Amino acid sequence: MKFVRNFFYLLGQGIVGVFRNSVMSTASILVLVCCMLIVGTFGLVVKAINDNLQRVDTLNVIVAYINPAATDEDIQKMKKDIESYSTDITVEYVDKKTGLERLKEEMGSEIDLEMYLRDERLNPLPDTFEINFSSAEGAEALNNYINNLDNITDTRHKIGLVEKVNTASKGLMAIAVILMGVLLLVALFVIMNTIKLGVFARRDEIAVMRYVGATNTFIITPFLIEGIIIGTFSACLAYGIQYYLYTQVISDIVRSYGIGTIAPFGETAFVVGAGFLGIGLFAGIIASGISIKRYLSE
Amino acid sequence: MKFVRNFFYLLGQGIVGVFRNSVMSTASILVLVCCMLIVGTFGLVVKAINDNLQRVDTLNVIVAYINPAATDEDIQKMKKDIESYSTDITVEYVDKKTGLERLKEEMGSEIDLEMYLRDERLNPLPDTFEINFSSAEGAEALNNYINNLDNITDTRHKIGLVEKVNTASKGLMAIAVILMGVLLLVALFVIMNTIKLGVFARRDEIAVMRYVGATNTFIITPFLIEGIIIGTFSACLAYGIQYYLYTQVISDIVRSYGIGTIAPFGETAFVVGAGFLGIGLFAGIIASGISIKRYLSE
Amino acid sequence: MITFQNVSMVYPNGTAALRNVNLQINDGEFVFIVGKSGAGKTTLTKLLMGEERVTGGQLHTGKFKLEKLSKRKIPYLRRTMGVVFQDFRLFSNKTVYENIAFALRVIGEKPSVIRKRVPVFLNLVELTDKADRFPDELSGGEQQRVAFARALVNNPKMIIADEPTGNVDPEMSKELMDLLMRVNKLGKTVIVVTHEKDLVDIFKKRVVTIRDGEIVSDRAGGYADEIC
Amino acid sequence: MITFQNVSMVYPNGTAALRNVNLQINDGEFVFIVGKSGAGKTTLTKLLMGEERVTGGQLHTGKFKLEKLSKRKIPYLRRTMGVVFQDFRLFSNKTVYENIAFALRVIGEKPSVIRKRVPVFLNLVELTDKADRFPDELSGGEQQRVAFARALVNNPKMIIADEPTGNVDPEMSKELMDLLMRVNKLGKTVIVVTHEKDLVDIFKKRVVTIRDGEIVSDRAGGYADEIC
Ligand SMILES: Nc1ncnc2c1ncn2[C@@H]1O[C@H](COP(=O)(O)OP(=O)(O)OP(=O)(O)O)[C@@H](O)[C@H]1O
Ligand SMILES: Nc1ncnc2c1ncn2[C@@H]1O[C@H](COP(=O)(O)OP(=O)(O)OP(=O)(O)O)[C@@H](O)[C@H]1O
Ligand SMILES: [Mg+2]
Ligand SMILES: [Mg+2]
Repeated sequence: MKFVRNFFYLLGQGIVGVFRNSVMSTASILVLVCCMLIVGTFGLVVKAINDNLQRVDTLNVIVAYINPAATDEDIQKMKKDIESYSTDITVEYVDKKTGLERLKEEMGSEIDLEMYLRDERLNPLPDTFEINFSSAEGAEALNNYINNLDNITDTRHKIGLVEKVNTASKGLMAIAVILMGVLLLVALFVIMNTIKLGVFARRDEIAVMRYVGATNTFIITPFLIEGIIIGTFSACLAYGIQYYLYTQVISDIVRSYGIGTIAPFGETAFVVGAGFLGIGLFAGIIASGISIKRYLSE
Repeated sequence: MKFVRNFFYLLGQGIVGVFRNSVMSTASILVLVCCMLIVGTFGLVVKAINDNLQRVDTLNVIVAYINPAATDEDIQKMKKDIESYSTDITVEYVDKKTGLERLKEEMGSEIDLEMYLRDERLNPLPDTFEINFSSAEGAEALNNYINNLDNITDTRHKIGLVEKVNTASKGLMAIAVILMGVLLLVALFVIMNTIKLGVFARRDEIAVMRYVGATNTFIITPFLIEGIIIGTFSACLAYGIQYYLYTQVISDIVRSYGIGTIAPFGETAFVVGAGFLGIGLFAGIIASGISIKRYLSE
Repeated sequence: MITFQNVSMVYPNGTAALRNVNLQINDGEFVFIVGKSGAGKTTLTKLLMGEERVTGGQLHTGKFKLEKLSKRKIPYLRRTMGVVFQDFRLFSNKTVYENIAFALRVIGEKPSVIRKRVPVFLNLVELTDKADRFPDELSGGEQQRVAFARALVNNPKMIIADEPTGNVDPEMSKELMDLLMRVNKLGKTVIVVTHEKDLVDIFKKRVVTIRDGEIVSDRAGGYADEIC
Repeated sequence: MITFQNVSMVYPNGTAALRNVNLQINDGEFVFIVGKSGAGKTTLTKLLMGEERVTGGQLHTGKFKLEKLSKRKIPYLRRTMGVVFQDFRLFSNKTVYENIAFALRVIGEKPSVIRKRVPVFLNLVELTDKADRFPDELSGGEQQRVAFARALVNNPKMIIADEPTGNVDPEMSKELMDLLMRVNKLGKTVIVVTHEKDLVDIFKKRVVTIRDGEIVSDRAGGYADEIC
């Protein structure tokens, strides 16, 4: 009963604290929200990039040119050989006629390829295999393997590009993590500050409290609650903004650039929410805990 | 004499203030440095992108296919027409043989184009004009103009891509500006906080100062100096880090990706330095000014 | 019961504020502590309330052994005593009413009890009409009386007052002393540090005189003139 | 010369602390201000030092017209007077020496002068051996004496002391009063707010009695017994 009474009194004091020091509370919330949004946005963008990369089939392809001198049996055997290399790949035989037709489609009307289609001997293209693989890892080895087969004159692939894109998205994530770390530190400082200012503003009050027999718990609780409120509120706000940013802004950009598709927010909503709340509570509790503890132990 | 004596005393007090409140001073400096580095890095990266874009000639080209039925006079006349469209463009006539040679070079060994080179009638390529323009602006109109000329069957260009890249780098800059704005606000808050904590910690002292006849200037100056020191120090630190980031990290990335070249730091050193110092002093003076003013007017 | 046994107190800077003090104060006693400025009177009250710790000897009040009391128990020690400080120590951002109520709030008292007790004590120190003022809207004497009411409101076993009449006029002084007498009659221990010779002379009570940190006289009635 | 002309002072909360006060204090006079707690004594000193502003009438001290003094001039007003506050108001993070030196620092005094004057005043209040202490390492009476030294050190034309002896023993009380007398003999105006009947009776000086914000008596010698 006494405990409950005290709890509500102290909860009230914590809420009062948030408003009493409104400029600083605003600052804390601002910084925390920034921190969360930067993490969230970078994370979601990188995720979108990765999702899309996996869908861009043309990147995960090796085209192998077959020696014109190879016989049909040779070709059949080669196809088997390549297929047995790994279960993760599919091999398609594209003869030179199909190749030319595809080229014609791609080039459009301005180049007249009709005559080459009519007379097979004029077709400059070789027969090819198109080998689809699922992950860039090991693709280099696969490429070497194919290249060394008899009757394969050459291969073409974009493995380097895939790797570059991967590295770039990792780099982006690294920047996000660094930015986040720094901002989290800043957020911690700012909240510490806010709480510390609160403690300072009330240091005479705290001193007197101790003289009339208030326990440390009684003194600390309002500040902890202040930190928790700031953290939680920031998380909610950031979640709302992130939702808007994702469903409106990012999706819009992706769509208008035709860069790819983007997963609905719902898929990651829980992770984002939990992450934000985690950051908020962590920052709020740690910061207020540290600043008041240090003061009381003085 | 009295003024000079006072000045040195107050300067000393300001320096003492920075150290007395070292945790908060550190926080302020941290935030300010972050703010500066984000602005600086984004700015420099965007500049590098723009610099490189201008150098990528292949993007600023329209290829116009000429009707095979056109006579040499038609072609000469067309060339003149196009050249007279604007002084900012250059027009090159590429006949189908040259085109095929270029193609052969590009394709490498695996496709045998020899026979097409030997017999001109087999050459599937049309004659073309290559029109170089300097800015993406107006390129669309130019393209339309060329397309509508008699004897031009079609054009190819990457104007859309240029625009996309431009938009992307503008987007990047916009993000930088927003981030910077927010961080600057945060930095302002944090410094205000630092100074405010200082004012709070010394509020009894300030009250007593006023009782013994200290003027407002005498009371305010140490806090202003504190702000200026924090701002200046942050600017120097950020400049150092930016220098390292630019000359080592960014250049390294650019080089290893082979994305393009990058201007030496010296070219922008002054702008960066002045910008950082400006941000630092602005934040330092404004923040300390506001927080102490508000306190004194209470 | 309070017992000082060979108590000494040396401040970190080396000042020996109390030396080898032996003193016993029984429950329900009324004691004046007198002595020159800097003699160690305030130090003695600080020891009693656990603000400073003895550096030698033993000090017990009730069940609390102060020479080895853990920090976490100090709040409970303080709830057994009401203290009036030389510099009041009021909450500057709480009204007079809230200042007094806070001593009850801290011990988790019911709001209904708080609403009943506070006005009684406000009336006792003649501040009913200033209940909603903040401390800096009060005169020095008025602040001292608020401190008085706060010390008494949670019905402590012991009252310690350091110069409780330093800022009030002689008439009010006498009234506050009378109040302490009445409180004492209710069975509470009262310890008063004071310089006011007149008062000490009027109330024939036990007087402990401190000089340079030592007890030099301990007897009933009258200010020890030869010392000050 | 200080002149109060129909001065009244009503606090923002409506308390009329002073009503229609007429008073003239000549340069070099020594005046006691007495009266019950809450009578308006401290308010009167606050008006003199520009901490509060008159809400009616005119108040002049020297060349300063306080009823219309701009905020920016207040520091210069305060440099003409040394004030000893009821609650000391020392710098808690400055040593005794620095506390006293600060009053000189504020007016831009030369370090050489500061080094010469401060020890003299430390000696005057018998605190030479405690020069390096911080205020909270001092007893109440010692703090009051530091405040005294600070008020005197920059050689002001006027000294205002609010309950300067509230926290010191009778002997020290007398000594501090003697000090004020000496200062007065040097030609300085001295205004002392006090409750100490004894002192007022001993020094046969002008006594102004305030009751409920009004001056009810103004005569030489002796505490106005009938009033308090
Ligand atoms: N800041 C303030 N706001 C409102 N009322 C005030 C304020 N300061 C003082 N008062 C009121 O004005 C009246 C006079 O106060 P003042 O401090 O001048 O009394 P005093 O004569 O100095 O008393 P004491 O001897 O107790 O110090 C009192 O009724 C007090 O409650
Ligand atoms: N925190 C402290 N640190 C160091 N010395 C202190 C501290 N507090 C008091 N002293 C010294 O201890 C001695 C006793 O101080 P105390 O405050 O007990 O005196 P007091 O009897 O209450 O005097 P007064 O009547 O002036 O209030 C004095 O010499 C004082 O300078
Ligand atoms: Mg004392
Ligand atoms: Mg007063």
